[in-house]
Amino acid sequence: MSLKGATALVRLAQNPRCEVLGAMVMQEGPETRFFERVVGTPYDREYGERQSSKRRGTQFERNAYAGDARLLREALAPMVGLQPDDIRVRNLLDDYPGTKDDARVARLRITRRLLADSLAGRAAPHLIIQPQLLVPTKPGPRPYFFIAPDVLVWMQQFGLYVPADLKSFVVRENEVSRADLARVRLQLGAQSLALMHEYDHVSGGKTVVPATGLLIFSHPNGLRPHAPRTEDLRGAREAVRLGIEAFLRHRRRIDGLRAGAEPYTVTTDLVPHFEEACLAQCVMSEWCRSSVAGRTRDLGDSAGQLLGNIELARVTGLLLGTTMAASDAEQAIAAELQRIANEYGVRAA
Amino acid sequence: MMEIHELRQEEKELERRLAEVRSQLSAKHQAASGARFIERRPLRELILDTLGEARTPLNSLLIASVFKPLYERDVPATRFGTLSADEQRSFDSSRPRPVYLCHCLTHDRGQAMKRFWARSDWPLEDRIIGPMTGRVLFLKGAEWVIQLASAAGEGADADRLRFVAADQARDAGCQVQRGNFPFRDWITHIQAQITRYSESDRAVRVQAGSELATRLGERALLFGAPGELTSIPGTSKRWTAKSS
Amino acid sequence: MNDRARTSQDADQVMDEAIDRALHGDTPLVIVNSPPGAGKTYLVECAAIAAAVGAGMRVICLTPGVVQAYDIAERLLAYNLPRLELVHAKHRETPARLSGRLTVSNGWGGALNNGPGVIVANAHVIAAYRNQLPSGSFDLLIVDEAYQLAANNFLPVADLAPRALMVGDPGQLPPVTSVDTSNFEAHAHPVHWALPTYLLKRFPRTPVYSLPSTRRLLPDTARVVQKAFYPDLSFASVVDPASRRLRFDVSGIHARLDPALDALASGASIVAVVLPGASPAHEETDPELAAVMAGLVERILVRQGTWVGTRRLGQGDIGCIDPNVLTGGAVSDRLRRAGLRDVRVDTVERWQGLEVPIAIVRHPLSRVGDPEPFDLQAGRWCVSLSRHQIGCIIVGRGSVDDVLREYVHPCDTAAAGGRDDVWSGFQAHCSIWAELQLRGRIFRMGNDS
Amino acid sequence: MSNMQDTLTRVLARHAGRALPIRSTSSLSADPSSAIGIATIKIVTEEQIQAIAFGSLGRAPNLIARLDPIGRDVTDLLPFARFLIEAIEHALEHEGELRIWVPHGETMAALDVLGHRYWRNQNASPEIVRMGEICRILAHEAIFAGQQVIADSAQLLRDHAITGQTPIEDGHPDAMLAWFDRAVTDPVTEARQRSRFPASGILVNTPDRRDDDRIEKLRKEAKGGLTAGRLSAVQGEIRRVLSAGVQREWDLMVAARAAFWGLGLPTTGLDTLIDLSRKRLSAALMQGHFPARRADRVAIELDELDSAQRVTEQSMLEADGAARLRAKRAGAVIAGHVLARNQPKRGRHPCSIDVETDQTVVRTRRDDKVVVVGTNVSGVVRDIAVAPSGGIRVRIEIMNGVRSTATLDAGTRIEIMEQAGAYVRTREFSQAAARGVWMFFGDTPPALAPGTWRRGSPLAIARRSRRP
Repeated sequence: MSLKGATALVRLAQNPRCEVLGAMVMQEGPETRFFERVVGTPYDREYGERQSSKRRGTQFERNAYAGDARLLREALAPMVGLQPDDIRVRNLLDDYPGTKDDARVARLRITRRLLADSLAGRAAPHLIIQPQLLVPTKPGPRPYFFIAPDVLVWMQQFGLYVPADLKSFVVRENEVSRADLARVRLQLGAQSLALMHEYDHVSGGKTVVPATGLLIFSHPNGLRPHAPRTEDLRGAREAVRLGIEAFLRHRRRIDGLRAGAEPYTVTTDLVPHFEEACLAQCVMSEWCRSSVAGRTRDLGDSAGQLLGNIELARVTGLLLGTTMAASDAEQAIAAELQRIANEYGVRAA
Repeated sequence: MMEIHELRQEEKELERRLAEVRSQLSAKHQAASGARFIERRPLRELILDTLGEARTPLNSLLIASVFKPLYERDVPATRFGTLSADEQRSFDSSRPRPVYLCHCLTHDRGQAMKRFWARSDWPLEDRIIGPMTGRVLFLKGAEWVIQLASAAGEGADADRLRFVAADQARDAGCQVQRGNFPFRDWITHIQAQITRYSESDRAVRVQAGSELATRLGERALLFGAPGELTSIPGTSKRWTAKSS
Repeated sequence: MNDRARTSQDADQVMDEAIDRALHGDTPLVIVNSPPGAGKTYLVECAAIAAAVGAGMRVICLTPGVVQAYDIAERLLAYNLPRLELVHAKHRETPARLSGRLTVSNGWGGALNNGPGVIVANAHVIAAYRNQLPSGSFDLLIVDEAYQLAANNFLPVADLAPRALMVGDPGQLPPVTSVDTSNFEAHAHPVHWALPTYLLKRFPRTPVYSLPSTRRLLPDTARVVQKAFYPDLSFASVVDPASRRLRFDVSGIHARLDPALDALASGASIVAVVLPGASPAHEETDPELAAVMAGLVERILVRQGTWVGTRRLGQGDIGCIDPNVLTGGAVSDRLRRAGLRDVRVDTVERWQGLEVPIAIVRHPLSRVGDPEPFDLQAGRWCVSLSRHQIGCIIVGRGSVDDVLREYVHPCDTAAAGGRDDVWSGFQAHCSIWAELQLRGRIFRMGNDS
Repeated sequence: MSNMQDTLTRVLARHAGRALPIRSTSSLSADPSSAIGIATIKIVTEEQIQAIAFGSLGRAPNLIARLDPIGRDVTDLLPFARFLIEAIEHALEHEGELRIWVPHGETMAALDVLGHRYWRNQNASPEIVRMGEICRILAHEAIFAGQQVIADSAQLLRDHAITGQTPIEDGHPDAMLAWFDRAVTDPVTEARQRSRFPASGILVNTPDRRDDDRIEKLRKEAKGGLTAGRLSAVQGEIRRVLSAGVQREWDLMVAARAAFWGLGLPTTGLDTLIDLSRKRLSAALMQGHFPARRADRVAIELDELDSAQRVTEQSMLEADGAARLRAKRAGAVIAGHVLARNQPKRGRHPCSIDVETDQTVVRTRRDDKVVVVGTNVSGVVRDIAVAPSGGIRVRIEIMNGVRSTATLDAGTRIEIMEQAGAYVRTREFSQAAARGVWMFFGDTPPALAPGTWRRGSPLAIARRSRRP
């Protein structure tokens, strides 16, 4: 799985300060390939989507889109403000199937036309399935990101389309893991940003796209859509925007360093920004972690912030009394460490 | 008005009977000559025949799902792409064919809906997709598959066909219980839905048909009007993610 | 008539209409949204009096907490009422300010609510005696500070009267809950929500009135607060700045603290004093910051700060607002050691609903590490910045600039389908800080502290 | 625990090369003899359980490997259903005594989804339906603070100990266990190595061990027409991989449980929580599971969750000195000495005590109900004032325990904390529902007959009524 489209923007939004991530986004091909070329050994951890979840995702979409998207029409009727039978649907994969760029461009053309039709008051579909959008980052390599929401839903409340994403993971009441929520909101944020761009394209900047998106999870019983969740995307959209700005900065620096070579070749000259969260989502995390090895940040973000990413040896020196405290802060830390050591029966020396 | 209504009912009944007869024929045909004979027939011919039997444009996904039980043939999605290209090449060649496999066209711009297949010898308005035609075509396709399944005999292929029909019925919102195939109920349910849309949908298609016929050439009327250029990345210079 | 007078007249008109509709209209529920210091309690008083005296109604005024009930009861003592009764829990003692001045009942008593008049109580205590109170025991139910009352706490008492008037400030802290409510966020009945918010979700056509003016905040503060916290509730100040002037009889000599105070005296009603660097990570409090907060209190008193035309400011006229109990404790400690024991230092939750001439507020982002949702919550910051009648001094660390610049929104701060209040809070923080910077209201202290 | 304390304890744990306990008592009561364990393997995102290990602890578990977990046939789940029903019947006979160990929270989530699928399934057998309902009841019980039924071994370790790695790495139970294993000399490296394989109720799917993808492929193959021989070989392989996967989860749970009890934390002071948990469970098992849908049900559930939270906090503070120390710093606990006892008749009401503390931060306010830690003495705060010493003096009117002279005598050192109000307003909310209060149960507001419209300005009426 390579870092493309919304996935790339989500990752950039989550860690905008990481230049290594910037290089991974610039580099074509899968992340593991990037890892292998930089580190020189095969990536030995789990990576990418499992067959089982791919199958489920595909089946969920199939169920949702079948019968002219009957289940989706039923789930989204309250947002559209019409009876399910009166909702118009257009599945752009019927117009132009395929995942190659020519198909994407064709779907982008149709999407733009439908947005224009809707703004002009012409009969446009209420649900556009598999639309195509993009976010430009031109000029430069990777001049744009293709962004493809699952659905664009015309919401009566705004008189405009908003992006909706189908997520096949089961939601019982409303429990979605925080990590999943952050990721899917950022995906919607990227889609909303791309929709802003496309509306801007067809209406000359006159349309204000609401920072709203819809999440459609799966019901525990069978692969049926749950009641859609209306998501507040103000924060996510801004986070993605900052991620794009960061990418442009990284790209400039990487281009300056690589002199035409492939981005991975300059990785060692880049500044990684290792965070705890990287361990759960980035193939390069262990490699980047070496930049904080033996330092307090290796114990987590909080440790790095509170102790100022000093060497762990120094902190334990304070505990053992082998290091002289250089400040009131260090003195207090030494005292507290010794107190805790006594409390837990850890021999200081 | 009553008279028209009765005639429509009669027409529907005759169509149902015709579909039954055709499917029995094709079943017998297979039994007699074996699947190998069908295997030898080119895909385009099989699709043309299938469309002829269905008498309605069909979505390539549906065609693929019925070809397995009908002709023991797997049709990969990509095959439809090459089929379209072949058909256009043959149209451009010097040897015209009596009938072409072609695409349905969007009602407003006459562009191809590549997944919806039709026959060139059908009236133009039957090949046009209006705002609600997608639903009508799905329902008609589902009705056709259920008719086929109801007329099919026994055996693995017939079972497979019944399952495809059950999927279609479920997608159309019919009650589907495992191992239960109330074909008539399903068809009644689906026909009621078709009736809900058919008149207004037909009006849009007839209107669009007469307009497109004057705007598009013969080739475009079969394979769709060419799409205009799309600017990539397509942003105006002033656009920044901050705007709007 | 100038704008102020006109806005003030508009406010009276809105109050009249809202009360009239609640008392005599054909809808059983009326909601009044009010910005800080817009005269919520005055509206509640007037509604209660108009109902009991003007319409001979049996009225019950419910509040989220008992202290708010005491305050309303005290305000109502200023009127001639056929009957005024206070109900509070069995274990409570009547505050001295009310003792002997009205009928007080510990728990519900049979002799109460006899004929036209007003009963004041907190929602919980009435709910506990609900079995003794049939539906329709009252003619009008008024809820004060309705946005601080969770809908579930109102459920048992919702049908005590056929008519309800709910008054509250939508920009302040939502009701506190100790449990994880994310599973109920997308529920058809999110009864953990603030009462009016829940009811407006269920009945969006409920008549809602908005008070257009604040009588507490000066125009200078009102503009900043309205823009940052009340995008959907437009209001203006009706305060005449001439009536809220601060004067220091002793001129400033303290180079680090006095310039901010002088700015207050010159009419800037909201300023910030910023210490360099970040709070010390190794301590649970920030002694330097506490010293500055206490120091500001001292300087106001030493320089004989005077509310021109009203009084010389005393300890009771200055309040310290600290979002955190521990850091607030450090400020109290400093003040105690300076012999200033009557200066109130409290958390934001406890300052809610109160006002004070001068507020000294600790900036919640003066912390080490990434801000927590608690630090960014819009309601908390809004309450902090809307308690003062004359001036507000925000005391913070230089690290606030970095926190606002470096913040990466985690996007996981709201439950699925919920509104992202943390993001709203971050935006409000940015807006306030940018405004203060723009107006040159941030006084940065040197490193010589 | 403050971030700084957490951080420094991590530094210390890294230095010591082992996990350090952060509580002085256990939040979980001792295991009853009937304690059982359940571990599951689900299909990723599908949440469908494809393998279960269950049984009594200390014995080899029973394993179920499901050949077609997505299929409608659930007879393969019957042994688990019967086991669960038996365990529940035992619990009901013993006043709700039940302890189920699971490796981590994901197991409960998987069981809850299993519950959702079958508790109202009319096509399933009564045993499977009952199993579904029990799963939902257990999952619901697991959300209550301080509950004593479900022992989530990974969570228990996180709640009671800190390791020398990042908090996010503590999320991996196997990695965390490396810090408890005395045989591990380099827990940092060992934990990172262990974290290669998931420990969250799913199959391994690393480049060198693609169990999950393999199972997916084998199931596909089994669906196609295979010879009987090949089919049984394929099914055997599916069973082998799934059994190994779920056994690994079971072993993880057993190891985590051993590590937890290995901390040797006392299990005293949990009687109230045990009692609450048993009552909740017994009631649910007898009355059935009813998810909160109506406003009154949601309100009751919120009250139940809230009271569980309060009682748990109080029990933890009462039992755990380390936790009390932290609470004292935040002013939630007042530690001081009795300055004076005001009690005209010894051992009788009225009685009040003055307590002085050197703390500068106290959270309690006038009229708050408080208890004296470790005694039956409770009272109400009547006054809070600054003591001449610079500390704080609190006057407490004693409501219960006026005879406890040993506690109330001047000079006694005591600790005071807020009394947990744990009342659930079931009656109030249910009665409101019965009355059908329109604001919460109606679809539209009732229309009222308008009164006399604008009978004069209400503000003017109020002004006229003002006392001179």
